[in-house]
Amino acid sequence: MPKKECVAMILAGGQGSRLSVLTKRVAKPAVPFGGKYRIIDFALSNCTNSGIDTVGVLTQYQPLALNAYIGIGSSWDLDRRSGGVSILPPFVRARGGEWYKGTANAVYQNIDFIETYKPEYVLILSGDHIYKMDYAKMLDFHKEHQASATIGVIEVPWDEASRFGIMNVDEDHLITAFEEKPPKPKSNLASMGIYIFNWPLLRDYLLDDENDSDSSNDFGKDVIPRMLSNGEPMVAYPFQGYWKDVGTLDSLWEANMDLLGDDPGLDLNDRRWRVYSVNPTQPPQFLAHSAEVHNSLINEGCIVYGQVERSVLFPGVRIGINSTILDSVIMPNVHIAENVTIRKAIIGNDTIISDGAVIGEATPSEQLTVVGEELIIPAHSKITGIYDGEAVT
Amino acid sequence: MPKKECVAMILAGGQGSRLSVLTKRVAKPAVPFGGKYRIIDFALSNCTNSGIDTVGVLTQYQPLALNAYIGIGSSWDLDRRSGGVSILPPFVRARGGEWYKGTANAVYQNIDFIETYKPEYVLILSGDHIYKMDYAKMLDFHKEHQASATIGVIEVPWDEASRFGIMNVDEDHLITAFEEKPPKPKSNLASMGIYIFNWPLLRDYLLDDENDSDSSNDFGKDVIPRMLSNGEPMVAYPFQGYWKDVGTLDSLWEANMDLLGDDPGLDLNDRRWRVYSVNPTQPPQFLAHSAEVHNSLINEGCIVYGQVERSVLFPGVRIGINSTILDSVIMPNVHIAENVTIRKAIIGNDTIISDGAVIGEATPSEQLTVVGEELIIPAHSKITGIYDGEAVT
Amino acid sequence: MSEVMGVINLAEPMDNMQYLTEHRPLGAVPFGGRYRLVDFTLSNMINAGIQNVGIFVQDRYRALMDHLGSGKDWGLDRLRDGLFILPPDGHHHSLNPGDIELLHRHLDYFEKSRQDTVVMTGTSMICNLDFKEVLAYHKEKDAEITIVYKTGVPGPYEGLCTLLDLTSDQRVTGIEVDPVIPRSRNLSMQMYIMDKGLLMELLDQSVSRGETDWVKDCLNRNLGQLRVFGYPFKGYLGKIASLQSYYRTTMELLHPTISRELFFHAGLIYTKVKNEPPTKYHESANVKTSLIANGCVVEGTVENSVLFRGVKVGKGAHVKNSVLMQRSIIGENCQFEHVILDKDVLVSSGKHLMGAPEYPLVIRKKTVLS
Amino acid sequence: MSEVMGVINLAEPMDNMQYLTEHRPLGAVPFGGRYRLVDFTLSNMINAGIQNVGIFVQDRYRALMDHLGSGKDWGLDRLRDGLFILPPDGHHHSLNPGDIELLHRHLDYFEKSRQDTVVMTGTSMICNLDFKEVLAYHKEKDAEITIVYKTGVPGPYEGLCTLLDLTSDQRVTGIEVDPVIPRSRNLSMQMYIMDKGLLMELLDQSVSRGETDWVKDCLNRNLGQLRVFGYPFKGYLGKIASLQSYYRTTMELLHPTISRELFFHAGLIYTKVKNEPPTKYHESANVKTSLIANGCVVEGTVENSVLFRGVKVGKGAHVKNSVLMQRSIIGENCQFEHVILDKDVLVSSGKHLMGAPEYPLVIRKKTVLS
Repeated sequence: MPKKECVAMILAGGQGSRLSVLTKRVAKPAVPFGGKYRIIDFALSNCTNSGIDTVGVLTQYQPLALNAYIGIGSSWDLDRRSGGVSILPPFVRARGGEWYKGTANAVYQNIDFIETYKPEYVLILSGDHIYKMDYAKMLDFHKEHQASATIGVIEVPWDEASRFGIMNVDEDHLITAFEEKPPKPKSNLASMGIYIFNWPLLRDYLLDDENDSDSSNDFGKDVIPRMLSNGEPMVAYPFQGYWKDVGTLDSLWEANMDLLGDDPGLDLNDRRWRVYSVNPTQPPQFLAHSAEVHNSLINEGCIVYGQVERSVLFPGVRIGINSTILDSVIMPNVHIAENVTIRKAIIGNDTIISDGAVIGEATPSEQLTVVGEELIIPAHSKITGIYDGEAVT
Repeated sequence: MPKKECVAMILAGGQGSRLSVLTKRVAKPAVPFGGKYRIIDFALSNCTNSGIDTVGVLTQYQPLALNAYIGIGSSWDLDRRSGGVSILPPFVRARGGEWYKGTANAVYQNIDFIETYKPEYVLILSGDHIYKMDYAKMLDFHKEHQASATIGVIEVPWDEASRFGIMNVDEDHLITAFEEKPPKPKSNLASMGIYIFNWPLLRDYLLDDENDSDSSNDFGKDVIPRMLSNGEPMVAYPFQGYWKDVGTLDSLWEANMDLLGDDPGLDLNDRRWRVYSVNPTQPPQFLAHSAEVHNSLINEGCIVYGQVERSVLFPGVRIGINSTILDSVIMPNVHIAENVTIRKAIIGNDTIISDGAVIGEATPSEQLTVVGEELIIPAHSKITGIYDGEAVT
Repeated sequence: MSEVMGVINLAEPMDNMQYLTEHRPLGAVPFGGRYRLVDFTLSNMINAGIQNVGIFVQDRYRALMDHLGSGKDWGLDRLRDGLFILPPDGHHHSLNPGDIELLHRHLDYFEKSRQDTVVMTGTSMICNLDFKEVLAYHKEKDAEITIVYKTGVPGPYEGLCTLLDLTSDQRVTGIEVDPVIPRSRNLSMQMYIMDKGLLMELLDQSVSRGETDWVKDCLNRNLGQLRVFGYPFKGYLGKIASLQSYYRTTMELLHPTISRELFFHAGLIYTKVKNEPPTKYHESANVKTSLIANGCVVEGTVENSVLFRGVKVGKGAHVKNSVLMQRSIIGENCQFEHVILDKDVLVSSGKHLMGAPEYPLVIRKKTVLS
Repeated sequence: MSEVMGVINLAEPMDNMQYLTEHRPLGAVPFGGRYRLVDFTLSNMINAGIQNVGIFVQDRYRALMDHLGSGKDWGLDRLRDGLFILPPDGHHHSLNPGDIELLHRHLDYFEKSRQDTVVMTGTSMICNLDFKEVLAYHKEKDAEITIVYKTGVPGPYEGLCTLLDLTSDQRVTGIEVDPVIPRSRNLSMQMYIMDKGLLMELLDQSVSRGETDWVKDCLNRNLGQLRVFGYPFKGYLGKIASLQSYYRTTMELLHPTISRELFFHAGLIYTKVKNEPPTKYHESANVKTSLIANGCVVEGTVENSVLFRGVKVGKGAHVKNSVLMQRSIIGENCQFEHVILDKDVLVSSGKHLMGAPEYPLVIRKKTVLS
């Protein structure tokens, strides 16, 4: 097995219960996003675009679905003979198997995998963030500063800083303190959950951490603080650009809406930094004579007879005549009949919405409506809130 | 996921402890064979040549090594977007993980994987047999006979029949009885451990078998007898040709020797039925002025200054001047210095044999000598029997 | 159908396609918003289970090689079988060989292939056809050669047609190539099923007799001796023989019943994967009765048109009855009607372009109109 | 070196290679038992981390396409970057363009590529060279163009050589192409490193001035203005310029020190993977001082020879000082000396063939001697 300078490990373990009805069948990283993608496409594409060709995806929830989606990695140019992408569910060992207890434990359980490539550095990523970032630049920064660990940070508004893990740094980017959700933050540099470690050092810390029965085996809570208190030189790599954690239904909806508008924060059309994804085999989208589409993202395979405004349509969506879709995210293969109104909603894939249904609050409001997957919504139903198949009025 | 008519499951679980020193680092199916191959290459190549493009490899011992060898399957043309080859170690479930308890349990634990492809048939194979077989013909036979299950059988000498699982069949190939190692066999048709099942039926039997706490969850001991006693129509598919179980050191050595001679049972040079393998990047073999090579198989990357007779040399083997190799199998990257004599032996990969060593019985004998992997044999040592690094005389 | 190999002959007449075939063979002409013509016959082949396809090319085929690559997007990147692009080989060949010579030069490819039966097609016939049915018919008729045809030439008659004379039993008794006055309504779709050995034998016979044309020379001469049958195709057929028929066929895709049949009927149509994002419609967009591929950015009005991947239509622009190929960029307030833009055309603001329905205006690849 | 793209120019002189280049460019000539000439420069490139390689071909390149396929065996089957075979495009081109025109036709390939630096080579120079060192030298010298050269022309001087005049500082002050009387001992290895923009600029200049030859016209004219340096290569170099040098270089591989350097020094040499079994030596085999690839079956005597993959040598045959290419079959009791068999040659029993050391006998591809 040839040596690799840097191996990436994507933490894709979470069931994502806060995404509720959208993660019944798939893990959070496999949730559709942006009319075409799955959330994990962003981390995988970042790896490819940064020249990192060896990626482990740590998952323990529905590994089969993620396996089927990622396949041999060819969609992200990660179908390599040596390296490439590997799905790493927890497996059974001689002394029995166990779930990944925390983010650090997940990497600990895969030390053998990483050792195969004898890397100098390991890049730890989260599978549920939407952003475009050149990890090669971060790695250069890490080497330049001769750090033991480098943490990606982003400036957040001061009034939100107390919701994040906050880094205090000196003028040389050296981290002087790390506070998890500080009530009175001394800085507005939030950790993005992106770490580069010198691998031999991290391995030692992981072994120590595993022996510490008091540890929760988490990078943010245990490993990073321990390294800091041991005086390891750690630096913060400042990232500029769009970055969003899509861990809740509201943030998932917001991140989709962020793609609209004339000059969105995240440019999907940048040819120098493509976001790769599995491309379904679908013909071009068809907008009929009666269609009205404004300020929206629409994918191939859609057929639109109705009105679509400020919305995102995934492949295979059909929208009947006289139906109106406003401020909404319509997942793959949703069929919407005639005279339907949908407002500020996310509709799960393969759901059928029958004639005259009204989804979402009747007037512009703050509340998001979410309809689950593979449902059949009867004609003239009215649905608001989180809906997953109970009786409808 | 597109439907597949037939999915193959290769049972590659065994640690192969009877292969002792050769399976310290790799599972039995990954043991080198025939100067170039690994044992599992034969089952994988049979699948490819039979047009079966969806293969699960069930393994629980050293999955990482097998993973690294099989990779994305491109060497066997199994790097498919849909289907292809998947390594399936036991994984942790909500109620905890468990080892594969028996062959049937291993398939039971992967029902979800098989269901992804909605196959009509499942082909169950063993990963440690050496043979070339067209499974498509066996599948045709299965369909023609409208059987619930078809078992591959081979005629064995009558005096050896009591060592095998023996099928009694009628003139229509219908199996009337199955006896595991019968003292007085009524037939000489031995089970090759190759089964085709109608998948929906097998799934039901696997669920039943799992609920039966008395079962050892094995195809041969539990599932097949139960199907027979339930009166399922089962047929025996008679196979003609070379077939060998290489489960012991002696049979592994014999199977290697079977490749030599003017008209070997197993023809590796048949262009219509290639045996695929991972091809190392090595220059052509070099036979020096002092070389003497007769009745042997030698791979690329070997450099031979000495004498080689009735032997099989894997890639990267070097044989010094005045050394003599007789009736032996020399695994990859073994370096043999000058004035060495090796007779009826298997030498594990990456071992170095220093000047003047004598390996194997001095005179032609029945006893096989086996030297382990990655050892350094001191000059002028004498070794016979199974040797794995203890002090040498 | 793993016993069948596919042969796609790209040496096709393309004199009437204007700039569209200046740098590419007919099979590489973009069509339907995200495809090339060759995708249709190639997808029909793989949907029928054919795993070995040879593509015979004559010249200008770099675009085709770029498009097909290793065949991965059609599942044809195989160690055994797969996709083979067969260029004219050797340096002592006639500059303009007939199709027989082109095929004959690669007899070794036929010989080496494991399959016994050949499906041979061109790329000018756009349809979604099940070759498994044609093969079953071929066997049922015990035919030596089966030719797929369609009764009732679609669209106005354009001269460039191969027509079959058929008995009531579907036996082919005569073939006319490009007659000025058509004497039959049975349009040959130039798709043939036959035994591989027979094809090799016929090619060798023809070459040694100095014949050059597969239909006019070889088939016609052998109609008496061989059992040649016609298979009647009942589905939608688009025939691309000229700029006019290209434009007309494209416009027919705007009927949902036609495009549904063409894109889904017997199997999906595969093409080269491009990682384009979903198409973005701005607030000012106004799009009606149009097929739009991914990666477009629309700020203007688009009506009755087909937009390929990555096209940009500026604010106030009005595009009507037009075909805009990959990555064309249309400036603000442009007005287009009956226009075909080839790939990578850049039109700056305020330009007006207008062709006629029976004579669309073609702008060649990479033109900059500023 | 992901910032560097590779360019391999296959339009090379090959007039002196007899039948070996009848159906293939020089780069596709089999060499060393399992390689083609192009494998060496291509492997040097990928071993240095180059991930984007364009191969410029002129004609007879089907063999090359078969060999390279999608580039998978060199790790070059990529969505981004990878391997590009660039045939002459368009149909209005001169029949025998110079290398400048060939490169200039694909300026768009250079433009589209993300890399800023180009390594450009031919395929006639066989060596195992570390391009990373050449690039470091190029930067250290602040050169605009760096040319790799070797001092002391290997083997007898053969006329077909490009020679460099160098200052003590390694600056190139003159270049002579194929002089009858050599005035320098510095053989250009025809490997160039330069800025991509500079190359594109030079190509465009030259084409617009009607120049055709990269070295004679373009480089020579610009030697005064540009900082052109020579990088002295110290390792083993085999130069294939004629049948004689091909044969001599092949025989040099039988020295273990030379073959060890060539196959292992800075990285491994990759080639197309074939699933050949190990070579089988029968009881009657007698093989000395020979390089043998996989898949051979040897029953006779082989001395001082190179056998490619899948060669069969019958009982009693005696092969000496010869090169037998892929799948040649030698009948019983044949006697060969100084013979080069091209691929797929079949020689029936008892034939005697003998060339001379300075004039080996070449048997063309697929010949049957019965």
